[in-house]
Amino acid sequence: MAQMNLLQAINNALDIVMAENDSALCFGEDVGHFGGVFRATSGLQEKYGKARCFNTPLVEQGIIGFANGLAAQGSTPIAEIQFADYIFPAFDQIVNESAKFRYRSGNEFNVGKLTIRTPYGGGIAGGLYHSQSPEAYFAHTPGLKIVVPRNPYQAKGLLLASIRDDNPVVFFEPKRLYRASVGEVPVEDYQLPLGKADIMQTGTDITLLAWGAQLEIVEKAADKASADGISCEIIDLRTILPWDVDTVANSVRKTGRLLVSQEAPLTAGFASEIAATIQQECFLHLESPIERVCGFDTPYPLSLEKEYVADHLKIYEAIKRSINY
Amino acid sequence: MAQMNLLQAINNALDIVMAENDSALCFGEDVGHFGGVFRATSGLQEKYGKARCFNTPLVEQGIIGFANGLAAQGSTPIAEIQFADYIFPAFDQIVNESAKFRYRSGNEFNVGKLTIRTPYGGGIAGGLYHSQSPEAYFAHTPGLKIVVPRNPYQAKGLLLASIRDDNPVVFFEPKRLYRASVGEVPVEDYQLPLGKADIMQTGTDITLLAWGAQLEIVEKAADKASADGISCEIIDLRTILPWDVDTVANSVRKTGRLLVSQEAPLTAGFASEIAATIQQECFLHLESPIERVCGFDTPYPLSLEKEYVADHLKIYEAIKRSINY
Amino acid sequence: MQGLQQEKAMNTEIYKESQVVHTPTFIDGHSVEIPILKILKEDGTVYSGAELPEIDQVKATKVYKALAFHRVLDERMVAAQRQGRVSFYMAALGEEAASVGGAAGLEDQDMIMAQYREQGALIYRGFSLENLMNQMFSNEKDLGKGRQMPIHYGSSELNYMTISSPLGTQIPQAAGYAYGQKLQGKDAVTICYFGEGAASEGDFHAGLNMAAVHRAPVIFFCRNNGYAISTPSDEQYVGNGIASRGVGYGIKTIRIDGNDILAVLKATQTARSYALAEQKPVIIEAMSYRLGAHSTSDDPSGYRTKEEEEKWHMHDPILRMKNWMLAQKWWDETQETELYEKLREQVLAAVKVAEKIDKPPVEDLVTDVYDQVPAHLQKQLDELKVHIKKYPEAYPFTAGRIK
Amino acid sequence: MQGLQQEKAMNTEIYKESQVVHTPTFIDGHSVEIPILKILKEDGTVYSGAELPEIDQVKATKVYKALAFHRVLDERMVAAQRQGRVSFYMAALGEEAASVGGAAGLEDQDMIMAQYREQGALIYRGFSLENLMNQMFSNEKDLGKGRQMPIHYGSSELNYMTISSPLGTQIPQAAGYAYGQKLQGKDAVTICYFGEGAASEGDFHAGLNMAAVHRAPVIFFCRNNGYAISTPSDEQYVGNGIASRGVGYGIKTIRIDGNDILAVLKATQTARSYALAEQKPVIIEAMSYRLGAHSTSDDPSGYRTKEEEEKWHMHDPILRMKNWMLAQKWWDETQETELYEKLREQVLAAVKVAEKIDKPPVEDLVTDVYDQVPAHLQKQLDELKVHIKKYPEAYPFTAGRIK
Ligand SMILES: Cc1ncc(C[n+]2csc(CCOP(=O)(O)OP(=O)(O)O)c2C)c(N)n1
Ligand SMILES: Cc1ncc(C[n+]2csc(CCOP(=O)(O)OP(=O)(O)O)c2C)c(N)n1
Ligand SMILES: [Mg+2]
Ligand SMILES: [Mg+2]
Repeated sequence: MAQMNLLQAINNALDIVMAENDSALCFGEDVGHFGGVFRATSGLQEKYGKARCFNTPLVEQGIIGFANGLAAQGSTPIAEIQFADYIFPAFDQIVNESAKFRYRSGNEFNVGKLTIRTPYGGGIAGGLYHSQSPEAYFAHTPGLKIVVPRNPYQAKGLLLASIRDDNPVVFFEPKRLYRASVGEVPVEDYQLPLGKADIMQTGTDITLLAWGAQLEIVEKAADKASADGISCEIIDLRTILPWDVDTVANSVRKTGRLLVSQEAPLTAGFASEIAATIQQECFLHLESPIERVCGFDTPYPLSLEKEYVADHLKIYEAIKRSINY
Repeated sequence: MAQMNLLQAINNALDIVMAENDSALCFGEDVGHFGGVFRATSGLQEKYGKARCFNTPLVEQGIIGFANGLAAQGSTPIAEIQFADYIFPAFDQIVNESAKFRYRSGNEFNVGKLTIRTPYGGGIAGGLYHSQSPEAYFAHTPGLKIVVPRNPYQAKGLLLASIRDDNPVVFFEPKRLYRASVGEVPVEDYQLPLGKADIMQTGTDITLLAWGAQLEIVEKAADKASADGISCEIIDLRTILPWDVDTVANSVRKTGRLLVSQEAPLTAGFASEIAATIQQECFLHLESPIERVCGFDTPYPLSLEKEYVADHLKIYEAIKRSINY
Repeated sequence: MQGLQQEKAMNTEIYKESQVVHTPTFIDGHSVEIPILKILKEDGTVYSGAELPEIDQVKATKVYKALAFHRVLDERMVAAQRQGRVSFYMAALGEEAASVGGAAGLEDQDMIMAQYREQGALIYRGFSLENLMNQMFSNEKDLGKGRQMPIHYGSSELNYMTISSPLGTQIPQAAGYAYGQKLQGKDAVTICYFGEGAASEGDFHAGLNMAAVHRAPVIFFCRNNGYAISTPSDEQYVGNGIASRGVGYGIKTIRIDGNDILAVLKATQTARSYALAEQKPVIIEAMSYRLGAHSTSDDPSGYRTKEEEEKWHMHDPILRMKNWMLAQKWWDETQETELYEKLREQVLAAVKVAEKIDKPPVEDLVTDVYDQVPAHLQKQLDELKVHIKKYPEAYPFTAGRIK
Repeated sequence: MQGLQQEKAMNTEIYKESQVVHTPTFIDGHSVEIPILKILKEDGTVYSGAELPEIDQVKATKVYKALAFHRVLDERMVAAQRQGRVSFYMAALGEEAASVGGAAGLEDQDMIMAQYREQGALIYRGFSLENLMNQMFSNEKDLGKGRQMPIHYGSSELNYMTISSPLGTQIPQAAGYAYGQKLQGKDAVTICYFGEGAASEGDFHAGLNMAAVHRAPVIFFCRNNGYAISTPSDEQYVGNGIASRGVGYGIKTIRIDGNDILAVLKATQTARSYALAEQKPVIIEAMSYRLGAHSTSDDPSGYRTKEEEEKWHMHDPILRMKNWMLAQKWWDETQETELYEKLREQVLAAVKVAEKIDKPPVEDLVTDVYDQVPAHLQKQLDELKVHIKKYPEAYPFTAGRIK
C-alpha cells in the first residue's frame, strides 16, 4: 500500500501496463515529454521511449482515429483527450467507428484493445469548456464501455481492468479530484470489475446513486440526512455502460426510494436512463418518485457555478422530499 | 391544398423561405444542381442561383461550421447533412458551438437563424450507417431545439417554424416516409408550433408516445389494441427539445399508463428521459410501469432488421403488458 | 529514381532560413508543378524510356484476370440489382486499375484499408466469389454476418479491413495501423484508399498529418475519379488535385494516370519500398473517372452529359492492359473470349447459390456488440425469441430456427 | 505587387494537362519555396527597397499605444493571477504584433474571429479597460455575463466575435461569416486567427477548403509561435510551416515575420484588398515565438530551455516598433516613460474597481440558453431561488439579491 493521489494512481496503472505489454502506447496532446497537462503520463516517455509515449498533433479526431487503427492492428492504444469538453471532434470516430468495429465486421476485426482516458467534470471554475461531464452522450452507444472512478484506489483498479478489457472503453477521470483525492493504493497489480456497481454504504430508507466525483457530494448529503435519522444506501455505479441494473434494483427494492445525482445537465442525462429502468424494475416497490439531482439544463457557467451544480444541499433537500413524499 | 409527399412538402417550405428571405441559403453535399440525394432541394439552385443553393465539399464539420458562421453573421443558413448517420463529424460544431453560441457570449452573438436538416431512421435496409436515429445524442444539449415531423403537413409547417425560430434547430426528416407519406398540404405559408406535442387520437386506457416515422407503427399497434377493446391516446411529441411535458403528463394523469416507442436503441434514448420525467410528474397516477419499446441495444443491423426494430407487434404486446400489469 | 533519394528533413526553423523578401510575395496553387506518371499508352505500347514495374507473365495474367473478374462482377451485380435480387451495388467501371494495381504492388501481409470502390484489391487478394456473394446477399455465410449493406466486404485472413460507410474514417486509422506495424517491426505497410471527395473530410487532414509526424509506413492512395456522387471535383476543391496537399504535409507524393495499370503498379511498388525503408508515408493520386453511376441508387444523367462520359470510355484501363498483354504475346483473343464466358457463368451461378442461403440466425443480432454478450442484451434476445415464437409469420427469416 | 495579379483559375482537368513523366517523380515538402516578408529591422530601420504599409504618425501612434497597453495588461494580469485576484490569464508576450498589426490592417466593419491570444486586436479596436476587466472578473458588467473563463472576450459592437475555447471551430465559421458578408454585398472581410497547433484540427481543413471553393473573403491569419502548450511545432507538423498548405487549397498565401509590425500591417492590408477585390481567401502565416508560458496554469521550464527563450527576447516586436518610432521622430523616451507609467496605474486601478463589482444575478443562469427562457428552465430557476433562500450562506454571490 502507498499513499497516492488520483493522478498518481492513474500514472501507476499506466506504468504497470506499459511495463508488461510491449504493444501498449500512451499518446495525446502534450502527453509525451511533458507528461500531459495534468501530468498523468509523467515519466512514461523517459521510461518507455518516444515511440510508445508521445505528443500527437492537436487533432482529437486524429488521435482517436489513429488509436482505432492501432487497436485493430493488435496494439494496445491508451489515448488521452486533454479535456472531456474536447472529445466531440472525435465523436464520429468513437460512436460510428470504435463502437461498431466488431459488430459491422462480424468480428473479423475489433478495437477491443482501445482505451480513451479523459478528465471530466466541474467545480474548478472552468466554465463552459473545462467542466463538462459528457458521459451520457456516449451512453446511447452499444459497443462502448464507459467507466468512471471516484478515488485513487478505483482509478488504478478500474483503469487496469479497462485497458485489459477486450472492448473499447471511455474512461472518465474526475479532474477535480486529481490531486484532492488521496488514499491508500496497493502498489501491486490489481483490477476492479467492470460492469459492477459498488455499495459504499448500506442503508434502509433511500438509495443514493452517483458516479465519479459526485459521490463525495452525495456522501456529504447522506451525512446531513443521517443527522435527521435518515438511513441512506450509497451506490457508486462505477461503470455507466453496460451498467449494473441488478445491484441498483435490489437496493431500491429494499429501500423503496431512489435518488440519482449527476454533474451533467438533467435532460437526457444518464440519470434519466437509470430512472426509466428502475421505475420499471421496481415499480411496486417505489414509495416515491425517483429523484434526479443534476446540473441545470444550461451550458456550464462560470460565476454562477455554485448555483448551477448539484451540490450536497440540493441533494439533501431531494432526500427529504423523497422521504416525506 | 395540394397532394404532396414529405419530400415535396420540405421542398415547398424551402422554396417559400428562399423566396421571402434573401439571406436564406440551402447547402450541403450534392444539394446544389442535383437537388440532394433525396431531391429535397430540387429546383432551388435553378430558382435562386448558385450563390444561395450549392454543393459543399464533403465535410460535415465544415458544413455546420460554415453554417454557424453564416448564422452569426445574420444570414439564414439551412444546412443539409446527407444522412443523420453522418452528422457525427459535425457533433462538436453543433454541441459545443451552435448550442452554446448565445450563452457563452451573453447574447452578444447568436446562431439562432441556423437550421440543420437531416434524413434519419431505418426500415429501408440501410444497415448500420443509413438507418440511425440519433436524436437522443443531441437531446442532452441545452441550447438546441430538435424537431421531427411525421407527415407532409407537419414537415412543411414545422420546417417553416424551425427556420424562422430564433434558435438553432436540428430537424430530423423520416426518410422512410419521404415518398411513402403523402397527404393534403396547404399551398400557402403556415407554421406549426415548436415545443408543442400533438394529440393525434384521444383515448382512456393508455398513452402512446412517439415521434416521426414511429407514429405510423404506433397507430398500427393502437388499432390492433382497439380490437381488444383497449382505448389508446396517441401523442406525437413533434419537438424533442425542449419537449412538451405538460401535454404528456396531462394525458398520463388521465390514462394512468404510458408507453414510449422510439426507433433508436433503448439505453439512454430519449424515451428514457420521458419515462424519468413522467414517473416523477405522474407518480401517483401511474397504474403500471412506463413501457419503452425501442430498438435493440446494438448497432442497426441489416438482415435482422425486422427482428431489431420496435415494430407494431412489439408495441402491441407492450400495451397489453401495461394494461394487464 | 528521382525524388526518392533519402530526403533531408524539412527544416522547421523557417524563421531564420527562408528567402527574405521586402514586398508582399504570395504562393498559391500554381507554386508547385505536379508531373503525372504514365507508362502504358492506350494502344498497349510502352512510352519510350519508361521505367517498368516488376511484373512477369504470371503476375500480369493474375492482374489481368482480376480486372476481368471485377468488370464482369460489376456488370452482373448491377443487373442483379435491377432485377431486385440484391438491394444495392457499387461498380468501379473505368477505374478498376487503381484497386487491382494497388493490391498487385503490395505484399499479402500489407493491410488494405479501402473506401468502398476497391473490390478490385480484394479480388486480387483472392477473396472467393462465394464470399463476395455471401456478403452481398447478407446471408448466414457472410463473414460480416449480414450486418452491413452490400459491398461492405472485409477479411481478416486477407488483411482487407471491413469497409465502413462513414467517409474518411479509415484515413487516420490507417496511420495508426501502419504505426503499429512499424512498432512491431513488421515487414508490412498499410495502403489506405479514398476518393477525392472523402479527402475533404477532417479525418483526411488528421490522418495525413499524423502519419507524417509519426512516420507511419502508409500509402495514401487517392482515387481521383472526378466525382463525389453528383459533385464534380471542381466544386470539391480548387487546388491542384489532392497531390498538391502533399507539399503541406511534407509527404512524398506522386500523381499517376490511374487508368494505366503499369503506372499504378510502378507507383505502388516504389511507394511500398520507400514507406518501408524510410518508415514514412507516401501519397499516390491516381487520376481517373467514375464511368458508371455512383451506386445503383444514383442516375448520373441528372448531373453530367453523355458526351463527357463518352470521352472517358477511350481510357478504359482494362482494354489498355489487354492491348499490352496481346503485344507481349502473354494473352490472345481465344483466351479472352473463354475467360469472359467462364466468368459470366460463374458469377451467375454464384448469385443463384448465395440468394438461397439462409439469413443469419437471430442470435447474431446481439453477438459482437461486445466481446461477450452482456446480460442486458441476453435479456433483450430472450424476450425477442419468445415474441417471435408468438408471431412467427412476422419474422420469416428467423422464426423457423428458434429453439 | 508580385503574386497579386488576378490569377488564372486552377485547371482541374489536370489529367490531360500536367507534364507527363515516365519514371516515378515525387514532390514533397521541399517542392515549394516560401519567402518571408520582412520590412522592419530590429534596429528600427527599414530594409532598403521595402514596400511600406499605409501608415502615418497618427496611426503609428495608435498602433504603438495598443502594443504598450497590451504588454502592460499582460504583465499586470499575470501578476494579478499570482496574487489570486483573477483565476486565469493568457499573455501574448513577444507576439503582440500579430494581433495588433492584424487589426490595424483592417477596417472597423471587418469581423475578427480570434483564437484567444489576440486581445491585441480587441485593444486596437478600442475595447475599454473596464470591459476587459469586467470579463476577467466575470462580474455582472461583463458583456459575456460572467459565463466564460477569463480572456474569453467578445463584442458585437466592435465586430469581435466572442472567444470560444474549443480550438479551430472558428475557422469554418469564419469562412461562413465571410461568405455571408460577400452575399450581402458588404464592404467587409473576416479575419480568422489561429495558432499553428489549432491548424492541425479537422476544422482547419474544412474551413480553408470551403473558403477556397466558395470564394469567401476571409483572411486566415496563422500565428505560428512555435508551441502548442508543450508541443513544439516540429511535433505538430513536418511540412514547411502552415503556409505550405496554401498550395494544396489553391489559396494565395504569404509568410511574414510576425514580430515585424510593418510586415504584419502590409500583409494584412494587401490581403484585405485582395480578398475584397477577388472575393477569395488569403492565408498569412506570421512567424513568431510564444515567449511566455502558455497560460498562467503552465510552466514552460518543463519542456524548453531558458536559452531558447533568451534568443527570442531579441526579437521583441514592441521594441522594434519603438526603435522605428524613435527613428521617425514620432515618439520619444519621455513619452515612453509617461505612457508606461500611466498604463500601469490605469490597469491597477481598473483591477481594483472590477474585482469589487457584483457577480451576475441568479437569473443570468438561465437566460440566453434560448432566445427566451423556456418553461423547464424557468421552473428550474424558480426552484433554485426557493432553495437559495433556504441556504443563503451557501450561495453568497446571489443570495442577497433574490427577490
Ligand atoms: C461521412 C460521410 N458523409 C457522407 C457520405 C455519403 N456519401 C457516400 S459516397 C459519397 C461520395 C464520395 O465521393 P468520393 O470520395 O470521391 O468517392 P467515389 O464515390 O468517387 O469513389 C458520399 C457523399 C458518407 N458515406 N459518409
Ligand atoms: C479542441 C481543443 N483541444 C484541445 C484544447 C486545449 N488547448 C488549449 S490551447 C492549446 C494549444 C494551442 O496551441 P496553438 O494553436 O499553437 O496556439 P498558441 O497557444 O500557441 O497561441 C490546447 C491543446 C482546446 N482548447 N480545444
Ligand atoms: Mg470521387
Ligand atoms: Mg502555437
